[in-house]
Amino acid sequence: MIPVTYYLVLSAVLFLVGATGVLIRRNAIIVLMGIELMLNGANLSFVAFARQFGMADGHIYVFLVITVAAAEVAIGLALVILLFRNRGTVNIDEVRSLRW
Amino acid sequence: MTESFSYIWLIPFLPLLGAFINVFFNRNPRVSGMIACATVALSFLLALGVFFQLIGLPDGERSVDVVVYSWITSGTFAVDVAFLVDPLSTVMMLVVTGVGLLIHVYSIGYMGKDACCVRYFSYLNLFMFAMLILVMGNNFLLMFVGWEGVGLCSYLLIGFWCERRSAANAGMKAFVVNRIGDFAFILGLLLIFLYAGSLTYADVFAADPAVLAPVITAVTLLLFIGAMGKSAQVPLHVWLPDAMEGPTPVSALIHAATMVTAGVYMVARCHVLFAQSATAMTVVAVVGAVTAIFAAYIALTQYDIKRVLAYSTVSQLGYMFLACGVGYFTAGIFHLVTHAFFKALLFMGAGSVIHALEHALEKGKDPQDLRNMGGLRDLMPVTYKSMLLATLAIAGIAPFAGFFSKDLILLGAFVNAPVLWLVGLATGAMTAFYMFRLLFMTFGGETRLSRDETEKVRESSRVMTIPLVLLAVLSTVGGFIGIPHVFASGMDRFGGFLAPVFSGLPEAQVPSASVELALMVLALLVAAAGIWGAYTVYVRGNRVFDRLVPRALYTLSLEKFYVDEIYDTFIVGPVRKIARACWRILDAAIIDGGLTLAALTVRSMGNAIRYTQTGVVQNYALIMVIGALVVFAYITGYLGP
Amino acid sequence: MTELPYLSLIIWLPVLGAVLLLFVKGDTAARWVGFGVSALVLVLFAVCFGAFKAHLGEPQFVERMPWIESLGVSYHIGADGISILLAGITALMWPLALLGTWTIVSERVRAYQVFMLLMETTLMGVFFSLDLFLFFLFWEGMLIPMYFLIGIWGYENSARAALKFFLFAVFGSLLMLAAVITLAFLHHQAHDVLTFEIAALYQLSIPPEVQFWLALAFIAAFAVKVPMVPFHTWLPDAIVLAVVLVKMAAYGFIRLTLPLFPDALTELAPLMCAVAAAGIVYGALIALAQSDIRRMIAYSTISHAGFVVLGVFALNQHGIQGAVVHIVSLALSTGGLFLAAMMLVQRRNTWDMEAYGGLWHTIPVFSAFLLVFTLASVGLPGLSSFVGEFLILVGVFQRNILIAAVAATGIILAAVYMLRMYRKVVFGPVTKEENRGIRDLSFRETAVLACMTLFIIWIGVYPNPFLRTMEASVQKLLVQTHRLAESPPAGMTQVSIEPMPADPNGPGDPVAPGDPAAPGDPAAPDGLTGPNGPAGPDATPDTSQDTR
Amino acid sequence: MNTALPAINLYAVMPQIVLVSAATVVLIIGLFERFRKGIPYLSLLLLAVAGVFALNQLGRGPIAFSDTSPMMVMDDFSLVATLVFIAGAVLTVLISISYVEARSIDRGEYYALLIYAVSGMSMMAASTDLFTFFLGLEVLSISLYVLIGFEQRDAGSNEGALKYFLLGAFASGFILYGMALLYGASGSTEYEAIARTLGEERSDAVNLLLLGGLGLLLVGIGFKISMVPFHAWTPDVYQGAPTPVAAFLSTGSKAAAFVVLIRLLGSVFPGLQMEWIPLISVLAVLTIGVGNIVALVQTNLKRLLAYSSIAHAGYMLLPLMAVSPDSQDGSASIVFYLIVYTAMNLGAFGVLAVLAARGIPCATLDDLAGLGSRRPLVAAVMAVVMFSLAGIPPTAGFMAKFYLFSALVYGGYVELAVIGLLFSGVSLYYYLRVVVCMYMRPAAEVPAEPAGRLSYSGMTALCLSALAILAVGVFPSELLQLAERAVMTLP
Repeated sequence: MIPVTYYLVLSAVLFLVGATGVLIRRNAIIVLMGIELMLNGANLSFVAFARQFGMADGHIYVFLVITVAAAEVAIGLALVILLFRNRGTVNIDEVRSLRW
Repeated sequence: MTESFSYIWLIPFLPLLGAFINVFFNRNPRVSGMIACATVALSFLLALGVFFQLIGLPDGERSVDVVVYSWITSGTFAVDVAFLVDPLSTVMMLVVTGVGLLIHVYSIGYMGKDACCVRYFSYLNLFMFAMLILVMGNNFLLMFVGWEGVGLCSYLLIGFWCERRSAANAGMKAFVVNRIGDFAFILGLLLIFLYAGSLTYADVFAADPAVLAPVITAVTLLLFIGAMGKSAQVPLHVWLPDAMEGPTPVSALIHAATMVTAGVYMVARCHVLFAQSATAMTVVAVVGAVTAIFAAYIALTQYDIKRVLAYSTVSQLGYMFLACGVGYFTAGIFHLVTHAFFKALLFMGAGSVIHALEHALEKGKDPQDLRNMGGLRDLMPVTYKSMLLATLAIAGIAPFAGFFSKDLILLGAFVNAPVLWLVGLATGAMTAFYMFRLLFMTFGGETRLSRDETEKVRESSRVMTIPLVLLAVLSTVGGFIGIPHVFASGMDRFGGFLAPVFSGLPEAQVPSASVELALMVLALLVAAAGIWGAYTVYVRGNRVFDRLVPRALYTLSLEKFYVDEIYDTFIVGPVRKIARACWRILDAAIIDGGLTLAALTVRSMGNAIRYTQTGVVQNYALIMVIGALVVFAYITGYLGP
Repeated sequence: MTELPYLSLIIWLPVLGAVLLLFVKGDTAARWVGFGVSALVLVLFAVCFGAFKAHLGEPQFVERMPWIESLGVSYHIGADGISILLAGITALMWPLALLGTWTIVSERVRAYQVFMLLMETTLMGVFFSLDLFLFFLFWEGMLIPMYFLIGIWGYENSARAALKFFLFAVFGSLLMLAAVITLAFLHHQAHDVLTFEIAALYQLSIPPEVQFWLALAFIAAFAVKVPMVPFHTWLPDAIVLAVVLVKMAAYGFIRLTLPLFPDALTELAPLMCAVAAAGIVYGALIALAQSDIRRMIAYSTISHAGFVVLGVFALNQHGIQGAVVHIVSLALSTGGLFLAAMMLVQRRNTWDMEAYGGLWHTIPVFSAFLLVFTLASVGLPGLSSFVGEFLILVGVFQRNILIAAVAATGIILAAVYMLRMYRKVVFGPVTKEENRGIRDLSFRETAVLACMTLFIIWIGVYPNPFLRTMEASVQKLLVQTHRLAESPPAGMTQVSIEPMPADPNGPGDPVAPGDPAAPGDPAAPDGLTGPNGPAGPDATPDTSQDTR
Repeated sequence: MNTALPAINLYAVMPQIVLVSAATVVLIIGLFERFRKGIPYLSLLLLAVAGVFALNQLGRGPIAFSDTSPMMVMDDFSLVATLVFIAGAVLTVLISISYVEARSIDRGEYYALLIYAVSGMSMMAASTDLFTFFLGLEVLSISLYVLIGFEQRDAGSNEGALKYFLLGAFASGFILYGMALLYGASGSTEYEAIARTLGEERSDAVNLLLLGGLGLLLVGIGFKISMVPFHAWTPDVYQGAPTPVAAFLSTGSKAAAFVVLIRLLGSVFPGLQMEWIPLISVLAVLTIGVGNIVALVQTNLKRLLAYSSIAHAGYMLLPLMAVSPDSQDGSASIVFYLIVYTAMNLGAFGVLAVLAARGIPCATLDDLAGLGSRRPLVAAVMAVVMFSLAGIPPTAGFMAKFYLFSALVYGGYVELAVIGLLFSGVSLYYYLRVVVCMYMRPAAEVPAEPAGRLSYSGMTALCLSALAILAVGVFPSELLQLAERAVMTLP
């Protein structure tokens, strides 16, 4: 059996990869994906722990999180579409009229 | 006891009332003079009443405190508004109200036509009030009230013609120089209070000498500095000559007869204290002698008639301090009285001349310049004669008033400090010289006026000449109140009257009668020499001194030893510079600038942080991640709590 | 108390007036309302003053209500001899000031009246508060009306000046706030009661080093507003109501700093005296260099404020009584001077001394009043300032002769700068044509200035009623101030010459300045120190040291 | 298998249920064009109903949602918080009415989302389980994403929404990950369970998980309350968002996060005080410093208020340190501060919203020049609010600051109190600058502005908040007691 640590490391890697994606990608949609990755990293931890404790609630949480993430993505995509309508771009580093 | 003098508060109060009425209720210039004179006359009468009541008392009881009300009470500090009636204050009251009355009357003639004469008489009355408070108060603080009050009136009256810049400046100079003296005076008072626990004369003077012993020299010297300011002693004399910017009766009243003698009065009043400090006595005597000769020397060459008299006043005040310094307080006060007579007269005579010439001289010619006068003897006979008497008196010619008082002073100096006696003697010669120079240049010789001008010169009106005559009489016979023992034993009524006041002093040494007589003769000879010198130069026109005296000495006298210039360079200028530096450098640049700098620093920090706010969302995320890493690292122990 | 709540009325009436003003239309009506309300306050105050029992020395007309119980704050007001005098001068000055600025303030009149009235409320509140929190509330609340008054009706650069003032003041009072909170906390620690009662806080025994910091915090607040050098640079720009601040801040010193931190004073009092004396000379010197009347008055205020602080920190009866009298007199003399100057500037629209000259003949009445105020500022005996200044010097002299001497030089300098101003403005020939046609004072203006003059002379000639009013209170305060001090403030006696021990009347005994332990005293002061007063075992004032 | 259904008490979540239903009703009715004008008033009514519900429940003792797994609890703390949120929402609705009309975005969803957000906040306040907290947070956040971007055609609004969304979701990631770690450490997401784990002996690994979880939670919550260094979004988003939304954002969402923070740090993590107290104190001082100092140099009003709100978050963080089992003064002072802060900030943004609704320029400080004479009443409200934010008596802001710093001093943190007080002195500069502009600068340079009355509803809200500020400033007792009672039931 694979020890829980492995899952945890994987989840941490997923989280960091997601965060890095958020930091370095210019395209808003890919940034969104990075965020999804981060959430899924956390989900993986939940599942791993739930499995370790032999309890169901971790799994349930993951379902809830997935729902929440879906809602977020829906909003996010809508905002990106509006962004494209308003500015004709989805590059988030060009969105910098509000500053200083 | 107190009840019998309970009316005494009226003496100072009446002139105040006069001032009050004139300020608030009177718009009529003619009436203003009358009100002023009437109130002063009443005061004078009351003072006479006090005098007679006082001689009615036995010697030992001739010192009465009259409390009017409690003025300032704060814990242990308690000062009353209370008056002291004793021979000394009575003499001063009489001089102040008496001479004051004459000058008030004279002023009606002199100032009656001035547009602001209501104001003038209010000031004059106010001055009388302050001066009377000064001499009548029974404690140091009340004296100080009068002290400052006369200073104020002097300021206002010097600056009476304030539209003249010089008058305004002179007034301010007088006040400020006086303030320097007052500063010391206040410190003296504080020191007295700190050690004696009271400011009332009775308490302080009756206190155990040991109480004040540690600070007695400091106290007396501080008080004396105050006196130097008020009585224009070197080096604080500079304000008095400038004070001649005021109307001439003011010069007569304030800057000759009364206010400037306040210092002498104060020293005499505090003789108990001064007598305890040999150092202070020496200082008083030396300053007095130096001032006497110094001012006399300057007076030799001045051309402004009032300035000559002003320096003469300074010099005579020096005499008085000399007397006090050698322990002859009675002599000092005696000279104060006689000086009040003849110096007031001299000023009023000069005023009479100026008044006449003002109307006569062409525009642009200075009516006070001796070089514009001459030969007025016949044109203004009354003025001339009375001034002649006064000049004789001041020169110390027997039997005029000045002779007796000055003689007593010189006697005291001879006994206690022969060097100072020599100085006094020399001063006597100079006094005779410059006074007769003044007389000759004004009245003697040929007139330097044009024909037109001569025709316009008139003798002054009665209201002005009568006071002159009265004072001339006093200058002539005033000395007889204090005839020395040498001539007639027991005839020194003045000394006898004041004796209870100065009874505490050690018996003065008296030289033998022959020595005393020799001294008198010597003094007379010296005075005569001075008169002869003046006669030679100014009547005979012999330019003998031009050859004898080096030019530099003459210039030094003419330029008044450059004292004003020295003060300007070394005191006034630097203070002004320091003030500006304080403002511009310390205040504006360093303190305020420092604050501005601090504010700027904060602002620039703000701007620095502000511009990290780039607007790029990924930068924000980066900041968050860095923050999160730091937080994570810290809290999990990698940054070590 | 079955009587009217006088003090509350005095405090809150102006607020009512301010509310009333919101419904008033028209400038003249607004002026009348403002004046009327402040006059009413004056009348109320007069009634109150008439019923005041000076010999008691404890707060009277006390009102006490719970207010914020969870914080231990109560609405507790009362007046003792010191506060009633300062409140009195405020009550007097307000109608006069409103009357004096009747036409000078010609824009936004209604708002001006509102803020003036609010200001009066806060001032009265400061003087009457017996609860530290309440005190602080009024103290800080004062900033708002003050800020607007300086900012809107000030002179050039006024907005900046107002901001500067506000920041200065707030930094000071925030430090004080921290100290106030700490004090309450300490009380809570010691007695398990959360309270801000000033009387209760007096009884705290605080470790000296803590006292030191707390005292510094309080001093910071007061020093800024007095103002003491070097915290004074806001003043020249925001002079408008400077006199008011002197009053408040000095009151703060007297009421709070002295009795709360007796131990800290051994170190701080000499320092404060030295700074104050330096400030006197410094302010005077700079005043000497000014050609702008307003700035000159400002710096002269700094100099005079130095005297006040000096008197307070002499820590004896003479000094404190002198300081209070001086505050009162400052309100009249400097206030009068400034009011007169404003009247002049209203006519000619410039503060520059050089622009005037020769006014003596064109506007004699004005010149006469200006003279009175000038002389009062100079400290002429017979006018009010002299009494205060002299008593202060008497007090300080017992502490440190050198400092007193330095301070006394301020008297010379005051004469120089004041008379210099007077000479330039009033004396001399008329050099500017504009000055010829200038109007003299109107009846209203004359009345205002005359009223102030009257008080200036009264205090100068017969100050005893004022001194007597506060005597008992000051003595009580001093008992409090010297309660824990085991030895006389050490630094103070260094320079002074040892007075004669032989002299029983000597006021110079530095241990018993102003003899707080006057006969019969020890019993008197305790019973009245408020609810928690006599409770504390260590609360009994240790007066035995005075008889050493 | 004995699977008894857990006994649940629906009553415990009644306010949330009312709020969610209210939002749904508004959403549905908002679909009908003819009711459009009435929607805001309907929202007000329904909010009031929820409020009455909460009020009614106050002081009746805590009611848990379920005995075995509480998830949510209705205690005084959550009720008071809910009331504050509702009050904030009411004021927001009032200032929104004219604003959204003027911007032609007056659609039913706007109000519905607002109420959804409130329900989310209320859920956060009542949560006793990390998961309910997370759900509440997401309900709140998702509503806010939409609300911020509600002006679809406005680039600023869109940009703000995007930034908030990206960073918010990013922060959610942190929170979720932190929750996972805590779950791993204690085997549960319940507060009580976590607290229990903290009370026991624990292995290093568990300890690491706990600490890491706490750290990540702090990051996520720090984002919501704009704690430095997670504050960067604040000015941009406030500037871009529709002004009433910015008002709501700066008060409600921040307050909700604070409420959670109080519960977490005060009741769950006191066992880790040694670790988080230094951290929070440093971050709090940084937050106060950065907020105040940068606000000094701002000229855009909304940005200025944003930095000011950052600074205020810093003040509110301070007393968290003073929270200890035997003294709830710290928590009470935060609650009191939150209430006052809500009134103040809604007032400040409300002024801008009301002015903007009338087309009066009010973007920068210069735009306010002469407002004192142009619009005296609004200017007066603004002045009161500014003095209150600055903490000058007799405003509520002073009382709040006083109480807050008192709690800090009583907790033994005098130095922090002095630092905080000094920075609040700095803050005066920019608050007063607003007042200077309104009253002491002539209006001459301002171009002719649209005439006409300001909206009644908006003015009502403004006057209400100004009066509340003054009233609380003078008579704070009741509110103080409320705040104290609210924290009394906290464990």
